[in-house]
Amino acid sequence: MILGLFGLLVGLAGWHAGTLWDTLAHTLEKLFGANVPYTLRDLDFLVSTLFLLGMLAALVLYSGLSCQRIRQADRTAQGPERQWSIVKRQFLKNRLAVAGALIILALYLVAFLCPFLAPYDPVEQGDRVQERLLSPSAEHLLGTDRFARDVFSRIIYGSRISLLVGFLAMGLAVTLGTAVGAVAGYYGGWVDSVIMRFVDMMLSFPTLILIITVIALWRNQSIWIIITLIGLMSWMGVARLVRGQFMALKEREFFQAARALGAGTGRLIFQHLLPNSLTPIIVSATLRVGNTILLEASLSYLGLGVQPPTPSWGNIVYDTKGNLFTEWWMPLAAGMAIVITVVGYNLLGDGLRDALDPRLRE
Amino acid sequence: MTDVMDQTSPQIEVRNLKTYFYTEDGVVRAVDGLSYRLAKGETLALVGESGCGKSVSALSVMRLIASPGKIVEGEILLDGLDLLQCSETEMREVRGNRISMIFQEPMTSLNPVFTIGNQIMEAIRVHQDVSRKEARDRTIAMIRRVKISAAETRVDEYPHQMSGGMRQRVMIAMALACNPEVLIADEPTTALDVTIQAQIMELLAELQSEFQMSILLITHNLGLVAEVSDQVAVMYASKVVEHTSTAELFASPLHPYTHGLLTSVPTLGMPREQKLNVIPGQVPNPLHFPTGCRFHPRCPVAEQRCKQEEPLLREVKPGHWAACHFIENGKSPIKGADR
Amino acid sequence: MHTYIIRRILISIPLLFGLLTINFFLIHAAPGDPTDIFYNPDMDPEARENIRRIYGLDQPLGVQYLKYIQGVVLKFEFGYSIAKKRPVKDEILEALPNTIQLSALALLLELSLGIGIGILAAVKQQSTFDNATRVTALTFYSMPSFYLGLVLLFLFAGGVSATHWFPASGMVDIVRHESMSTLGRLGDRAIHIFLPSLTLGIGAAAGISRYMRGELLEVIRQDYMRTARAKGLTERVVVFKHGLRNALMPIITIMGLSLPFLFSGAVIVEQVFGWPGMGRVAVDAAFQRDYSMFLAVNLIFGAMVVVGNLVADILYAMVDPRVRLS
Amino acid sequence: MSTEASKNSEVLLRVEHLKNYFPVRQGLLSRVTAYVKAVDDISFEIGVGETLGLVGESGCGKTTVGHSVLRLINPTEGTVLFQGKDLTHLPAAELRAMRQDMQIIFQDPFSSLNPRMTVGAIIGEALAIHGRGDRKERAEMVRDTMQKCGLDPAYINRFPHEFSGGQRQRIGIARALVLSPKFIVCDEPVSALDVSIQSQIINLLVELKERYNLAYLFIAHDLSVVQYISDRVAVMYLGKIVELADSTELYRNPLHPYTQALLSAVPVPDPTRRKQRTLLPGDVPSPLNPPSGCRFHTRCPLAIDICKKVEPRELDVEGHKVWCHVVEEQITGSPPSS
Repeated sequence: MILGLFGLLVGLAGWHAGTLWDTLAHTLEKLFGANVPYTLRDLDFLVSTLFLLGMLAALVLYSGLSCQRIRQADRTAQGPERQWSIVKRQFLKNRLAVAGALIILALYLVAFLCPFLAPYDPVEQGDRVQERLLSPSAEHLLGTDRFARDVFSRIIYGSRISLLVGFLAMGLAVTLGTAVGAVAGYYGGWVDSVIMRFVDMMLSFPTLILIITVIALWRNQSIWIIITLIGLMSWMGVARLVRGQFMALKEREFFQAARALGAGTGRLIFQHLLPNSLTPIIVSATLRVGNTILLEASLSYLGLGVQPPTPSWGNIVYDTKGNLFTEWWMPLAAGMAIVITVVGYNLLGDGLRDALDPRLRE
Repeated sequence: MTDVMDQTSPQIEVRNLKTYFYTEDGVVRAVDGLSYRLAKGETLALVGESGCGKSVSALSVMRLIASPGKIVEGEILLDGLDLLQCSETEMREVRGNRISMIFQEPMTSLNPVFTIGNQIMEAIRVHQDVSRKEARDRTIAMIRRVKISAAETRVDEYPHQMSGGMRQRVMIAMALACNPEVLIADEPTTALDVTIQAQIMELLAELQSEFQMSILLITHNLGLVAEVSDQVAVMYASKVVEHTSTAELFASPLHPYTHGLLTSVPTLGMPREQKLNVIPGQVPNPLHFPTGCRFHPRCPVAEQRCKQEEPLLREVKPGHWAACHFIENGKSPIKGADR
Repeated sequence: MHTYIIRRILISIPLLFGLLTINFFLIHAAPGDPTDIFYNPDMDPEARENIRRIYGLDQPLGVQYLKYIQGVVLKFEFGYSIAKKRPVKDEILEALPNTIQLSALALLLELSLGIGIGILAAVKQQSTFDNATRVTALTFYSMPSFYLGLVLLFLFAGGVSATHWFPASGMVDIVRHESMSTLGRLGDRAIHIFLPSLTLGIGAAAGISRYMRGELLEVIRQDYMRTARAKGLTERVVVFKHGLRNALMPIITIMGLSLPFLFSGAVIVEQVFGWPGMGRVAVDAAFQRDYSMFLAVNLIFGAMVVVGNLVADILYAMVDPRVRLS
Repeated sequence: MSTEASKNSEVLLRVEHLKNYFPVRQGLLSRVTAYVKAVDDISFEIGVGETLGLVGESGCGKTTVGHSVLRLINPTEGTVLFQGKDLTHLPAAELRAMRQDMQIIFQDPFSSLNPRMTVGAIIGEALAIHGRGDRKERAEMVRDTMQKCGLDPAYINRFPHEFSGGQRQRIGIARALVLSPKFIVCDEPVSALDVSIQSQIINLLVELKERYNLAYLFIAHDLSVVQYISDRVAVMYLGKIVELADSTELYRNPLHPYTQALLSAVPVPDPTRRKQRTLLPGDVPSPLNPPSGCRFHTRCPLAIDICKKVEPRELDVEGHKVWCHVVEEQITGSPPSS
């Protein structure tokens, strides 16, 4: 069954690839060229890549779990369960967490399958006046906006921005935070003091306003700048977490034992400290995705985020908030999409924490 | 020698107590058919290794078992009153008033944000109708009684300002504030240094004769048992396997587990050539107790019968109760066990 | 404890200077120039130089920096807003009280609602109430503040005519406010601030209630709670006297740390409800590329966060005897 | 001075004037205002194949000694000569090489094993670090060591959480043993274990010692265990050794009042032998501000005037060393002087 699913995905990817190869060249040109706004086609390519990577990771993880199960079969009934299977069982028992995971999965699917799901082109403007600001109907599920674009299609395409921002900005924040926190926690002393004061200072900036400042002054609202800025402003929590984790692990006897064996810095960090910090990092990363998505949406709502005509949920709300008292379904539906997505990530994060954190499990 | 199980008017009698924890992994039978008697003014030691259910049994007596734990069966008679039949309100009247408890970790058992005086006073005021002033005076007297110097100033200090030994004294003062009939001491000195342990045990003995209370001492330290208790109940895997007077137990341990326990700890002055006895294997997991006699996988004299048939706690000798199939005529199945 | 407090204050000072410095150089590193706003291709370069001289932009960056610090520290001056054509200080002094009003009310709401619900949920763990509030809190926590604001606007300020109870924007009724009685003015202000502060407060309360529940559940497991029960105290006294005090202490710190989010939220909420506060100033500055305004807004928000954290730390030290007496 | 260490064997480890001070920072500028004198000028020797017991109450500095000897923490002062080499100033690379000969076993069987590594990886880590053998040879060595420590080699791919406390402690011992060291610091190796498991581990340690001629520095607070397993015992109080003697001699003839009190405080599992005990008053003072003179004088039942002012010096009675003014007076007959 898994193979069948995988085959289907590869097929879909192949189909995408047909339209994708020419966009690759286009994308590269955009990436390294001037700050021309990116197009939907770039996103098409990126989202597909991300989706495939995610699926691949899920498959590897899943087969890993199956192996664990096989290994477990040959063990005595009395022995304790494998860590992984306990985690899995705990997670699956938490219905809300499973719901969260399904929401995220659905989001990924939607983002990947946009061209099939969206009934209309999200960008192309209709030229006939009577097609503007239509009420919901069978033809246009959520009506049309003032440029006669199908709102439902725009919301579907908007998922790509949220997915991209959530994934990349979080990735940047977690990488940066882990690196900084690891250095502070491992070396301690004055290195730690200096780094942590800097972290305190970064934490004092109201994130949104600082990002607004940079975007406004640099006159660049490319999605890359936004993702980078959100990432650069969100790593401090992870850094504190990793530092605390390292400090605590350094007190543990197994760390002392490794030192006594003559282990060097690299081995101490990558074999002993980091693997044991991974659980809280994963949990906090998942919970952080929601925040980054919210931040992007807020920027777009202020008109300072992703620029139209590219649809993002935030800028759909920005675009249509003037119609709140008349065509209320437009802003409210786009906003609802944000809420559902962020709820999904937070449910998933909460579920992971409950399943992975033995302190809460007892 | 006293006849433990037949004594008149026990202060506390526990009959066939069962406390189970209904966890996701299954039912943990933490206490599984426990019976013992504690006479007035005496000390009963409940001995066993970690996870044998001794602490849970103490909390069961106080009815402080929290979910997912539940007392499923048994009787706990305090001077004839069955605590398991009491309402929660009646039970609160018992706690801290007729039965008090001190715990293993004096570091974490005191609330860090209240002064010790406040915490002791609270115990007095909840059970007795006295003014603040009087409660405070009695608190200071109590602090003095547990031999903390400068009681008048110490009363307003916080737990973190005191050493471990001091905190355990505070716990004792709090427990004895209402002059209880029974004191349950759950590993009261395990977290303390040996010289401090001696101080605390000395203090407890002194207060016991002064207050005329019964003490249920829960411990894994056999030395402590020998020094302070009158009676001993040895627990293994949630049940009592042997119950008799202290002198008798150390002179002639009848159950193979008790024997193994006594011979596996090094004692001061023990010649180094003498090898320590070893009880092979591990303490069983309360989720999966062995069938029959729970000690059989580790027992040197176990036979087929032990795997199937569970031995009952029976009087194998006047005043000496044990749960083993092979104790006959008051003789241990292990050769040379009688010292 | 005094050493602790003085030390905390001393640490805050370099923090503020750091904020100022980073901001200053960040903004001056931006491409372009504050005078771009006057720029048109026909402009005489000399005239342009003239303008730069007037605003002190011709001087070396270091000199500008020192002058700026001097102005901020000694006179609370933040320079001149070219876009608004008035001193930044005036603009700020006008907007800041409005934002503080809004944030303070939201904070009050956040605390009372968040702590209350958190406690109830923890006490009735696994009950219907607990499950319901957990899902609700998570939903509000996951909701962008502008969305909540728009929903409230739609429901109570015009979208649904049956429940059109509140005005859609502003701080007061511009037309009739002046002619109202004192009580009437107060009421007018109240109905104007109600929705914005609710929007800002609910989101934050959702976060706090999650923490509060977690903290209290953690505390309930502690050994001293068992000691309190063993004394014969009622469950209510055990939870509310012994538990609550311990569980509330970390909330103080969390509250301090949540300030940046509160202020970020204020920026959005002000935009939704047309509230003339710092958020509006910031967004205006963004569209007008108003350099000096940016600098001031960032600095003031940063300073409020630093001071808020300082207050939280001091409060914590006063509540926790382990810090107070060390 | 070093007459007794090893009557019939060569010296393996010699610790001289070891000091470990930890700075205490206070005040606005976090200036160092004082030092916690965790270990304050102690010296001892351990011979090849010998076990030295180090006993004392919590906070007396015994664990710090154990860690300093292996240079897991850098001593403030003093020298640690292992096989004649001074460890305290050894460059990192050389120190790492030396670690093959000296190892440590920890107290807590739960925190001492990395939960993310398999038993094989934990035990084999030392081999990997020091580049012993190839992958296959290493696995063989690990299996071999597991067998020696009473672990079933079939469990090589399991994770620590699948084992009980006693078995975990065996894993910890196997990890220390796999490089065939000459010297092992045993830092409270049995105090976290159940009574019935303790004897298994003690017997294993004794057996391994005899089989491989290991030397142990056996640190514990349980006097009965230390006395049983050690050739010689050093008693520590507040960062100092107060008495050091042959293990049976120390038990039969304790000279220092602290040792006497400690021995009398240990409860004996024999109700017929309820003994007279010397109760020490008060708590152990803080090592941050240790009492002047003899550090024990605040709790000592025999303390005389000089104890408050002058630190007692070493008195060596045929290898039985003691640091006490009163004992010195009793034995030498002359009043103690500075």
